[in-house]
Amino acid sequence: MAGPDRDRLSWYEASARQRLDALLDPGSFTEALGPAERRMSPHLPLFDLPRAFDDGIVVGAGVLDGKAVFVAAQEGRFMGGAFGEVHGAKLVGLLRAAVAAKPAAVLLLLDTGGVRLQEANAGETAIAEAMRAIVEARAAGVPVVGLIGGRAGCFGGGGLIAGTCSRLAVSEGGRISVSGPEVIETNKGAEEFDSRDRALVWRTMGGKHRRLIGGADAFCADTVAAFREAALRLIADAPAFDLDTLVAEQDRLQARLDRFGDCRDATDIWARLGVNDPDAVPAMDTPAFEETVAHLREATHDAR
Amino acid sequence: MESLTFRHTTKTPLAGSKPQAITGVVASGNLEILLERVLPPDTCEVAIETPVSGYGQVWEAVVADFVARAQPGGLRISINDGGARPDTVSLRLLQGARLMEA
Amino acid sequence: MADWRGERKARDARIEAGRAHAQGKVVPAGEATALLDAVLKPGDRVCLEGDNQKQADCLARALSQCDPARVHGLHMVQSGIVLPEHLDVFETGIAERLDYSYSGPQGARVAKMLYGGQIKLGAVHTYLELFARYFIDLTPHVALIAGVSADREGNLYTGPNTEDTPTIVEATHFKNGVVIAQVNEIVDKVPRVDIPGDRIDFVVEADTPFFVEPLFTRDPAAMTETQILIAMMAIKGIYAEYGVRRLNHGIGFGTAAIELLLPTYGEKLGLKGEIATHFALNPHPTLIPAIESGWVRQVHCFGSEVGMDRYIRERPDVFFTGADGSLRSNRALCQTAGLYACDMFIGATLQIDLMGHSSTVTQSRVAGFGGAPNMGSDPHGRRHPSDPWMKAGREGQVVGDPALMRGRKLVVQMVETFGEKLVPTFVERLDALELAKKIGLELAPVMIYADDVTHIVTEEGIANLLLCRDADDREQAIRGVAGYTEVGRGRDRAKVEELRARGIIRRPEDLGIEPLDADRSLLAARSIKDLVHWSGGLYEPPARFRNW
Amino acid sequence: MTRAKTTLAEILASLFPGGHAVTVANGLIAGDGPFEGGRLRVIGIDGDTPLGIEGALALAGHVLDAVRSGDRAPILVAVDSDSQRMSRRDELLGLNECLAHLAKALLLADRHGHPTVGLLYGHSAAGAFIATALATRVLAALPGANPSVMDLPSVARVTKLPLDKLQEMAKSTQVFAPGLDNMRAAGAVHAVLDPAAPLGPQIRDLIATLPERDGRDRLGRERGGRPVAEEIAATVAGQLRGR
Repeated sequence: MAGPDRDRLSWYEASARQRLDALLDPGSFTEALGPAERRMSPHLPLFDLPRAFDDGIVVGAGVLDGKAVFVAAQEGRFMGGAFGEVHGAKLVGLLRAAVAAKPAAVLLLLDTGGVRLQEANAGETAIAEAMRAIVEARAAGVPVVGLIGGRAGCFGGGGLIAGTCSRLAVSEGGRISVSGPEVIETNKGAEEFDSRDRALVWRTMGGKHRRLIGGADAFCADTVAAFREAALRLIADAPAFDLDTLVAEQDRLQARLDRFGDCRDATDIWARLGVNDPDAVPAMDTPAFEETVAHLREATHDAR
Repeated sequence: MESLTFRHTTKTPLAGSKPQAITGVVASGNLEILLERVLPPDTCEVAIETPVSGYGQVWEAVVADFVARAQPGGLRISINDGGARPDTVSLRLLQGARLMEA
Repeated sequence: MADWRGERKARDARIEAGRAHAQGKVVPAGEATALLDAVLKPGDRVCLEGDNQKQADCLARALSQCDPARVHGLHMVQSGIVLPEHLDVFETGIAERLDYSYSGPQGARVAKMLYGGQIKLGAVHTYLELFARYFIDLTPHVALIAGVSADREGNLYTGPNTEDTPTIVEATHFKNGVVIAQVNEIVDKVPRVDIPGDRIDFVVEADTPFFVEPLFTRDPAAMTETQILIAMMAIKGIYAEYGVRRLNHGIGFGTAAIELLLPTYGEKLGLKGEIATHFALNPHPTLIPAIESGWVRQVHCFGSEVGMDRYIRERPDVFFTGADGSLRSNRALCQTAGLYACDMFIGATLQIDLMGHSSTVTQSRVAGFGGAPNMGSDPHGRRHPSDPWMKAGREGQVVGDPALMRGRKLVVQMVETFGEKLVPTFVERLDALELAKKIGLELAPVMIYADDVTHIVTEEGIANLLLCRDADDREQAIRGVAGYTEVGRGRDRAKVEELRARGIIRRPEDLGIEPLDADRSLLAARSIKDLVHWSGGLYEPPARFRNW
Repeated sequence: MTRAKTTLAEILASLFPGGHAVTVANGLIAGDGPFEGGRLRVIGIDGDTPLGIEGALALAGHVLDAVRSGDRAPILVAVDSDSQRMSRRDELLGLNECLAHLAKALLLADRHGHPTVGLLYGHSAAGAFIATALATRVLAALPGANPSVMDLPSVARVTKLPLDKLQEMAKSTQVFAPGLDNMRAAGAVHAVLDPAAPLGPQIRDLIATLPERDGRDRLGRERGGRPVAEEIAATVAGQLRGR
């Protein structure tokens, strides 16, 4: 394959390593605890499951348009990008290093189904550690920007990590939620959530919906170039982590609840937001969608 | 999990000087391959971890064909397999060798 | 004195009995079972419409609820065993004998019930073969069909999924049978008349629109590098080699990959207009980029495909459409077109043996054939020449007067050497033979017989069976492309190299193809969404194929 | 193994022998009581209640009120919850943002000088656990508490492993098995309190010895429930700092 062509490379299709290669300035990435160190999961063999040399996450330092950044990229195809012990600890180590090293930003290329059940307690705790470390990095003035557009989406504790970031960029294919559609269907039945109705899934938790309601700050076409451009914009415009920000977020989320709490479907919300033709939203291309977003007050804010 | 190791002597070392490369992803029907230039130039070793047991002969044949074709002298090749089909394994091995030659 | 009108009288009596449940011809859905109880007689031959696409599902449900004391011992003559109800009727005794063609999702249950003796099987047919028998010895007494809408006179609009309906009605109505149609709605005027009202005896207004399976939608996102490599080899080593313009594709990912490579890889090879211009094919969504970039001139369809209707409506130069603008499909005619007017069939299978026989039957599933054997066979009735047909004929002809040589249909099996879960595609002996023995079939369910197959394409190479001159050539040609399967590893390496020298086996490098170039970036569309973009928003994929 | 869990009423009575103003409404706990010469604020979830968007915002609101007051009073997060509420509506309206917001509020309070102490006295799971108890500086539990990420039957369904095999594995493999002992071994739960002794002094002691930094991975190594996390995180951080 030819070298990384970030204009053509699909974020959704690319592996974690391909995303990083194309996202960062060429040749700038240095990996921490790379695959040759073979720090693999000590637990998966008990379940007769194959391991990955990097335990499904690539962490390290690189340069983004001349700025030093720390990056972590989850591989959504290995164990659904889920947090195991090593996987989670690599992210935590990166974030803690950021507090001291103060790079221009930390970029989290999230692509995860949540906690890896075979290592559930370790994964769950690591997510809590990561959230604490994100807050510490943000408080130290390091923007933490989440980039979401992989096939595993961003579920479970990954959704909470996303909600802890300074800024989020999402593409149409990206999904952000806590419980996944299958989990809800299994627990509450297909009447509550028909997980096979993929249009419904994406209306409920997909990138466009998250962007429209202000759950994400940038909407990207599905190319690495678009995510790079969004990341640069978002780094330059990250909200502080302080009381004012969280009070504003409280007000923002409460207002959302008051205004849309009785809506049954995303299209009801979009209509109330002032989108002219809500049913047309899923089919919109990126420019048309950006145009729609530009008219909505709720989508753009510093309350995160 | 089954572990397999194959050691081959090659006629030539693999071209290029890249010390290390990784390709592929451990996923159902897929695999990752880590290549490291750490062995004597006429030696190649391929170590495989696979969750699918009983395919030793197939692996042996795939690896032998790859070695004959690519002459990957000097490489230690480590494979984490996710149940990939032999053709996928061949393809990834060739991809890996090409990365090392770059 | 002979009564030459006995059947006619019996038909009139059935219709009379049914009238009690109808207003004119119209029957409410809730009365459908009562209607069938009144019209059907024990032992009737019944055609319940349904194939690999649309289903007369409302009538299937109604039939399954009939009173087995009144309606029993039916002989079902139908294209598809697809819905659970299609088999339920055999469990309750409503039906007893079966002649059919295709059973995708119900394949395992069919096998079990054949084995258990609940079904008395006539034969597993190909579509054309079964249709043909409707006019000879399997003429239905009652046909239960599906359409989109009807007026009160019974004029029927089948919509884009016309499929088997005209054939079934032709055979039933004109030979003293009763035709009952389920429709999604009764209208004052149908958009176009696909079946004239005088051929329809009853119209049941269904409670839900009839089901259509989106069987021909392949998500480009799931296409693998191996499938792309095989597709590249097929394009360069077969399409270009023979100049194949008129053809039929199977429904697998391999042929879908070919469709998506035409505007990219095919363009690079300069093949536009030279290959793949005329199809007997359903409106595959993956064909959209090739249509939009001017590769495909004409497509005739067996049926439609879910979500493609608006697109087809806007491309009448390519598709067959009616005065109302919507697609007119016809399974029997398209199968005939595939058999006689196409120079090539290319499709996949689950198993190939050492001679090249292939089957989609496994030890526990009777999948049926559908139309593949019609398209995938050499029509001995063909009398018009074409370059690909003549070239294949020359390659295959060993002895005899060249002046009496005739052409050959190209029948290409395109497979990966291993299938799902590392199951080998190449086997010493087809599972179909085991199954036939187990359930007592006189004829083993072979999909395409070896003597019809001209080429096998795998990721390892192309085997040209036309050029094989004896059984050993043939076996080693097949082993030589069978990869790392046991069959492949059992090859005679020297013989395989000889076959390669003779051009019988061609590797990617022999075709000038670098396997590492087989990359997803070659696909004209890499997702369903890309297909929507190619279509200018006209393609409306079903929800389960969306990720937006 | 299954000990009777301590009830919220018992906890409050033990903490505040002189009475308190802590109430429970719709499963949400809020209020305060006199503590060590000042006040102890209490928020939390009672009665195995799932945590949805309304609950998360209500609790976060109390925490932010506390920060705004500037009193630096300790905040006790008492938890007997279900997992996050599983519904289409919650996800539609951004449950991930609401749960993260609650966790951020607790982490902010900590940074503003409010000692945050979790007290797990019943169940908790998944996202609800992360947003509440796991977002405190120190997490204590009472015997009988039953935290989990997912129950074993659900794990069996997802991993496609037989339940009895999982139950067998759970005995020797702490990293995936539900329950207080395993969560303690992972380092998520710092200490298990003595329900027989007054809780006030025990909480006071926890506050007096709050860990300076997040040491849960160290505990995980020491207790064997997370053998490698600490070293992995330290190695990554070391390699990055060394640049």
